[in-house]
Amino acid sequence: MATFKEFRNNVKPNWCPGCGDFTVQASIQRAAANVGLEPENLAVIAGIGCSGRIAGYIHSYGFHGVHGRSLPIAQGVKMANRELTVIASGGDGDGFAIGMSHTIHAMRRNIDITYIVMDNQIYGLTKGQTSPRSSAGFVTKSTPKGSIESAISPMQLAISSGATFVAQTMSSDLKGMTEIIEKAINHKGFSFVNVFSPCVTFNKINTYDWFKEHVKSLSEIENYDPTNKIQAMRVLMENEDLVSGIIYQNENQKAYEDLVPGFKQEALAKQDLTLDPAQFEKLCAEFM
Amino acid sequence: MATFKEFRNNVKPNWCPGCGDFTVQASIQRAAANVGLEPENLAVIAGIGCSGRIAGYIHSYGFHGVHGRSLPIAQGVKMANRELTVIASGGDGDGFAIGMSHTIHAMRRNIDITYIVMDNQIYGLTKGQTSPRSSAGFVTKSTPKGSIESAISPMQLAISSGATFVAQTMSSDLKGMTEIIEKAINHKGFSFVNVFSPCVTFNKINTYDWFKEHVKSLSEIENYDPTNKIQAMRVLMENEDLVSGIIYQNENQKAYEDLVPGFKQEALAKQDLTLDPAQFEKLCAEFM
Amino acid sequence: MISQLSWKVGGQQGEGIDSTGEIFAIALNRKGYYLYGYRHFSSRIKGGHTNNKIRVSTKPVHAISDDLDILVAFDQETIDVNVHELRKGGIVIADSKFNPTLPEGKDARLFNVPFTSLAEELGTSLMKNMVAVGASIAVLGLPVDSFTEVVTELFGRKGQKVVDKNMEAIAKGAEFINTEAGGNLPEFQLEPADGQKRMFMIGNDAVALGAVAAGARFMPAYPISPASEIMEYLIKKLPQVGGTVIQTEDEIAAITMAIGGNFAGVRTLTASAGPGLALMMEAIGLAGMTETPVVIVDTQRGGPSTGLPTKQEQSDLNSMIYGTHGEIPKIILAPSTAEEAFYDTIEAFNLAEEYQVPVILLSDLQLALGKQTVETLDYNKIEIRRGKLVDKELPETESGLFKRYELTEDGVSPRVIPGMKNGIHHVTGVEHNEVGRPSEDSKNRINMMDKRLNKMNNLKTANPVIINAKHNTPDVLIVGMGSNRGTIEEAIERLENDGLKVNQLHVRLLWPFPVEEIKPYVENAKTVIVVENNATAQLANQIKMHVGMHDKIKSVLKYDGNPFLPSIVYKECKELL
Amino acid sequence: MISQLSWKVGGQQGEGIDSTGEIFAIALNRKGYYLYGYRHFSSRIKGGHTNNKIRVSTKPVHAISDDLDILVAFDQETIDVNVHELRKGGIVIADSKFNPTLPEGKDARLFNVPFTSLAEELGTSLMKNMVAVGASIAVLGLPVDSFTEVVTELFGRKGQKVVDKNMEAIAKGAEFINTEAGGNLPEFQLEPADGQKRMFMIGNDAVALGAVAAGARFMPAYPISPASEIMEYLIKKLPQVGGTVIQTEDEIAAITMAIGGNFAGVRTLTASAGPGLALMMEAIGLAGMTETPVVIVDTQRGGPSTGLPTKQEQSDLNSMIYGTHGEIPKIILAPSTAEEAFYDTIEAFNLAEEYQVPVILLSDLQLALGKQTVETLDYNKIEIRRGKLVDKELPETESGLFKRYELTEDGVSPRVIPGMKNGIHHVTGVEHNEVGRPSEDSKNRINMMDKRLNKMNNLKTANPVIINAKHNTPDVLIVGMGSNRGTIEEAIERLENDGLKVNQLHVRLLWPFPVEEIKPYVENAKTVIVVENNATAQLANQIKMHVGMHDKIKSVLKYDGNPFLPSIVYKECKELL
Ligand SMILES: Cc1ncc(C[n+]2csc(CCOP(=O)(O)OP(=O)(O)O)c2C)c(N)n1
Ligand SMILES: Cc1ncc(C[n+]2csc(CCOP(=O)(O)OP(=O)(O)O)c2C)c(N)n1
Ligand code: SF4
Ligand code: SF4
Ligand SMILES: [Mg+2]
Ligand SMILES: [Mg+2]
Repeated sequence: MATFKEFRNNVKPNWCPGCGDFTVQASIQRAAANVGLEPENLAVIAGIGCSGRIAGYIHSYGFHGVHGRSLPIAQGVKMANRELTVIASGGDGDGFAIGMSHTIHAMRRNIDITYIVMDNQIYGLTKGQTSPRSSAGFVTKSTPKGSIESAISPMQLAISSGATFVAQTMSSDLKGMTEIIEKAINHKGFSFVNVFSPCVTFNKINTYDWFKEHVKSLSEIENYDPTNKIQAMRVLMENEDLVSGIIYQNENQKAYEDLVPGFKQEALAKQDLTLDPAQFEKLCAEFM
Repeated sequence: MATFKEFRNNVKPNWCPGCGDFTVQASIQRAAANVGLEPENLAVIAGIGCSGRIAGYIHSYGFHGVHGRSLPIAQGVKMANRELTVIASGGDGDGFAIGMSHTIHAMRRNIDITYIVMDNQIYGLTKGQTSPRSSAGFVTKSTPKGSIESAISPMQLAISSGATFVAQTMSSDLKGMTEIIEKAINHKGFSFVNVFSPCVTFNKINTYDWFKEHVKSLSEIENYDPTNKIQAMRVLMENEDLVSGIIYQNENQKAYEDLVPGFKQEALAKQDLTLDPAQFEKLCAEFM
Repeated sequence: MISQLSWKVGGQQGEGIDSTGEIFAIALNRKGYYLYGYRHFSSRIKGGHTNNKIRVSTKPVHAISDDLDILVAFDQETIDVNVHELRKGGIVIADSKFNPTLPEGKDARLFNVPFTSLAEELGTSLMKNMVAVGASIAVLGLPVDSFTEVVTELFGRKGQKVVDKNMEAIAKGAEFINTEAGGNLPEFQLEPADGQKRMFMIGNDAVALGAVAAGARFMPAYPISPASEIMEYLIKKLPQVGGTVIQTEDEIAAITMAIGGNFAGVRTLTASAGPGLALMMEAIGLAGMTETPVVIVDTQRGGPSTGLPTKQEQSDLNSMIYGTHGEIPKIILAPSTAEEAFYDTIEAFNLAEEYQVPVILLSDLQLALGKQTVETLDYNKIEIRRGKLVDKELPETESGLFKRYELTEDGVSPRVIPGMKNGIHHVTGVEHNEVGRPSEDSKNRINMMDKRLNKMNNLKTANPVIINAKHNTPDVLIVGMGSNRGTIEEAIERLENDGLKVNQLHVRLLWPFPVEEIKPYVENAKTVIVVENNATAQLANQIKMHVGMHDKIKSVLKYDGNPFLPSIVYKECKELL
Repeated sequence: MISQLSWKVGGQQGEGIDSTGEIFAIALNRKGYYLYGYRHFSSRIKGGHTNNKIRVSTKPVHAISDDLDILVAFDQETIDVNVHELRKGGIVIADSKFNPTLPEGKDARLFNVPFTSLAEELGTSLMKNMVAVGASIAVLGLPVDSFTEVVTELFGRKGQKVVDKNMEAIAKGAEFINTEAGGNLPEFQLEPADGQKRMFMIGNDAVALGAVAAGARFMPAYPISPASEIMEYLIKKLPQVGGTVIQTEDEIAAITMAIGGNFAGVRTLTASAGPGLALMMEAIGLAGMTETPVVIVDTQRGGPSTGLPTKQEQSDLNSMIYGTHGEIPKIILAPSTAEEAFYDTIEAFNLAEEYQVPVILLSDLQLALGKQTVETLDYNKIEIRRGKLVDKELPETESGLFKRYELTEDGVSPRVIPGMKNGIHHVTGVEHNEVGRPSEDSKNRINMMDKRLNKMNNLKTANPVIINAKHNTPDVLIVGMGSNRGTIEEAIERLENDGLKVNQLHVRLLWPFPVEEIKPYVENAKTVIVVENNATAQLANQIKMHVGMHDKIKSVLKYDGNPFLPSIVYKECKELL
């Protein structure tokens, strides 16, 4: 069984020193090892952004696609080879601005992949514009007088979209984050993990300290029941989404692949391409 | 003041006899008259689909755009001329599949337009494929063994997206629908009205009768308070979204236009294009 | 006795016009006639004139006929709109219910058949289509029981009684004509066909069947006219071979999911039309840059924008060649018949994997939806070539990294599918080095650009152009693409009858543009006429760009939404000569 | 005394390299020198080598120089990577902290300046950039107080103390060099400049300022390199003129919102680069079909896909001409300098409204981000032409409908803005008739296609090509586009010095392709060389397609991510001649 070191490659990330994304990477590597994966059975599909570079920093199959499309690519990979563990990952702009529709639809489709967003409330790679996660009033390069739109709530949107695993964590909490990512990987169906991963260069508001101060762990809420959707919504609304932990999980919903009529357990990619001659004849005969 | 007849033109809709969209059209015409509009001050921006044809059936300025993009076009129109009343409209595929991201972002942006979806739980114009609103198990041309994805909830998504006016109604209820559309038009900020508008040709499940049987009016719920977000969510979840009425409204949030620094009440389109020479010189001097 | 004729049925959309044509055609197909169909319809669900024109012949046909022998009309509009096509002495069979009239002076015979009332007598007016079919077949002098098989297949599951009723309706229609005509109509008697079983299908079916035969097992797609049938066929058939279709949220999801599927080793396609293809441009660039095979079908329709979604056009050529920003290798194949569409789809998957590039299968509405006879497809001609796909175990490397973008002589690098030990690699749409890491190094950049673009220099595919060059020094070379081949062929026959020496060249491989294959034919022709369904002479301009000889290149263009007819091509060529 | 020199500063990204160059350049700009800058940087935020090369001259310059006179290095990598550019006898000014060394045998003078420690002595190592500036200026023999103004502007709001400290740092750097050099360095003494005030700006600034001057008041856009500065400038300035910017959820929202804004009568633009433009293709088709004016800026960068986002390329030409499915009228303008970019942006808005079409302003990374001197912009040259926009009250019509798509001789129809009484109309991306109702009628279709496409036949804009044709029968015509103009000019000077007769033609209007303007120059040249930053000779192919004469058309291509230098153009042209 592979150790987390085997998920490392020799590439030095080009993230700024102190960037929150470093621990997200470490956490994925640890979780992958902890759940017993081999590097060749993991595929990491990333978006474009500082965060999107993560696919190149993990020793696994990697696909660094186009901006906002990590989820459809990842779903395609999983459908083609359900024996792989597929992790999609990217920034908050990638997933909640240009990729928002895919995010909602991946959630409702419920293919068994894990989606990890490095949510820094800003556009890092393009040098500090507002993101859909920037709070109202937030001053960025593109909102010099403060943002006049309110931040979206990935957690509430996920639950409203029918997601079956919805969690939030902080990149400063390597241990907690790793545990959540492990559970996300093990969840059968689409799992969504939003990570507060500070951009130390462009976001001087939502810093490590800010999150430590503002984010409440669900473990602090007595009898919190992650299978209770209404409660989950209420807690999110009451806490302005600033909670960490597994917010909602539905283990009763089958993954998409398990609902596809006639879809085999064996990877589609491994199945024979050639069509049986008798079957071909039958298909042709239907047009005669 | 214009009567609703003045919002009629001489174009015969090419909808199938009995299509739910007829009354939506009538309702918009009535609401427009009731709130005191003149035809030239209304712009109807529609998507592509059977529903999308509505822009051509109302005597007002109309824009029949491309599939899924009625909302950004409508927002552009409103920003350019805030003196116009702008209604965006289209199908459930248009707004919740290809246009989903725009829908979410228009809601959070909160520009003062009204968005009316003709939700028939199917793709009409392309002849009967599944839509994001089709229920699990629903048999369509593209899901001959029944859909294996669950329907999205426009209402829950809207509330989660920060929408400030969220309502649902049925095309069979001309009066109720008209009242809601009037309120939607009068709401300052983005207003969203989802109309159950049966496709009599391709959807043999979600018929007029089906909706009459399944949809509960919020007026039946005692003390329902549309300003209570958590309650709204709960009611939606408990009723699997099958409710009608104004589900949520927040009148305290200013519309986007009112938050833009220095944005005048006068339509941008009416303002002078020429730049003051002194101002030009000042702008140039900044580069010297 | 005649060897071919043309029949058309028309009425209001949603009234079963299509199925009337369908039943009529299938019965004739079963008898061994060759058929070629054309549907005129609108972008709405119910209402509006629609018609279905079917050419029937004892020999292969691949063109809509200029004129019409028999017109079946369910309303007066059908007569008004279509009667001009009716040849002298042609027949109109119309429902007596609407008191049909022919325009004054029209040399045609009108049969007033009580479609509706005969059907109602049998229980339901729905069967009026069957009455019309019966009337038609009586004109041709074919026996009513030609339909027993088709009708049984169609209505069998509703019980024998329904079958019988429908057969009765056909018989009533036939009987009515026989009585009315008082004996058979010699000019309409079709020579017997060869009785051979042949397929009868639309181009979209052929593409979809080709995909199944090619080993495609996954299709993410978004509905759009006139591509949806490909998806709808595969929705039914892929599960039978272990695969599946996902109806995605939009075309961007469709193409990127398809890229994911191919990256992970499954032959995955998507299909759409102009607006969808326009949305896919960024992702097609990603496929080109990451060297991920992917097959994309573009069923062209009237553009620009939403344009004329139910009309014929070939105006996406430019955007398919050039639509992606930056420069990628890419292959575009345009079949001209349903039969070619089947084989070309298979070839598209092979080329995609051999060259590791996106392949666009460029269809057009007439090919996509026009139903035509296809000679039996040959199982033995189905070949699967996966190129440099590594299927053996790989040795361990020191770096642990697989050179997915190894610089090789032909530019194609070995390709490994995720899941394989020692094959681990990273692909990215950012410029990258041999192991797939982002690189801004200028030498590497040049190497990688050259590698990718040069792959196309070695492209090998059978018949990049289809040539019929009888003459060494022809008066004219007529060039075309897509579904226009058969129409051009018939026009050429007429031109040759006028004493002109005409060569034909049909471009099947549209990109990389087969300059060397085209050049000699352009050179030896006095005039070159390029026939295409668009307004800006896109194909002609490719020849100008790549081959030159501008002065002799002329264009016959059609962009009114209708397909070419042989007579139009003939006439416009004549005018240019 | 010299009349021009080239200076470069390099170090790690995020270390203030840019601002070092900035301060140095602004001070020289204020003295009246002409400047032309080039930034080398990577697609990452911190780390990685970056440099900023600035050419300083007493005369206008529009090209990066081949070599380098002075290199300022903050790390050894800067020396290693750039020293090859340094001319014989050039100077390296390096931070002594990293023990800089020159490659053996390099004929250059190294000044080891304690940037960091001198700065630290003053309180913070952050000021090492100022020390470097001071050292640089001492080499040039310019007084330290040239910087007082700039430094005051930059740091004034932090208090006089900070200003003083920074000035002190500059003085220390200068002093160090003066001592070290022991007297001035004659070869580096710049002739005095004319002291004229001129603008110093990047192309993106010029476009943005042009938009404000053109009356654009709304911009929906999505960030992307190298376009973001346009949006960022307008975010600051549009509110001052009543307008605003919306950062949209993606580029599709940006372009469709821009279409909405223009439909409603506000001059609205959006800006992006390759990937964003690819996503806009469907909507650009909508603008073409609905005849809605819209201005779209494409700041080209290295493609395909994400490609080389911080590198120079001109590879979007094809996709800008042809990227949309179907066929629309469209205009593409490519300015070559920041000054042209300003005026061309205004012209873009005028043409968009006059012809009611999408206009693409095609920029490229070097123009977009390279900072250059611009002669004072002329307010009186700002002209606003809105074409057939109806601004008077309209009469009531019987139908109540306004003929938005009235068939007119020039194809352009009167246009009304929503809100106007009696102007009510419907626009649609579906084919439509004169009042904007969907129509499938084939005659109407042809009329409408012809109307739209023919609008471009009458296009009038000043200087579709920029010509410098000294010779009647030149040995060679060099053709280029975009930011390469100045570089080609310098190469031509050298070719002429070699005795060759060289004409220059720079294509400013790239679409509709100005065939008639180009043809005579191609005809009278023995050889035509097309210089462009891409791999597939896109501009050359346009000439081949439209003008012909393939045999004499040759290409000089560069697609390694770096801009051309005069020496490269010179050398490669020589090789082809
Ligand atoms: C289609 C497209 N549009 C825009 C861009 C430019 N771009 C690159 S990354 C990015 C957003 C970065 O923000 P986020 O997704 O939050 O990632 P982060 O850098 O913050 O990790 C943008 C707009 C692009 N590459 N492609
Ligand atoms: C980019 C693009 N993709 C696909 C289509 C084809 N198309 C037209 S309408 C439609 C969906 C119709 O469904 P809906 O939006 O629910 O409208 P309805 O017809 O049901 O009113 C589709 C897929 C298109 N016109 N453009
Ligand atoms: S800019 Fe921000 S998000 Fe990007 S690498 Fe630096 S710290 Fe991380
Ligand atoms: S197909 Fe359905 S949605 Fe479309 S017009 Fe007919 S009934 Fe209405
Ligand atoms: Mg971010
Ligand atoms: Mg619908």
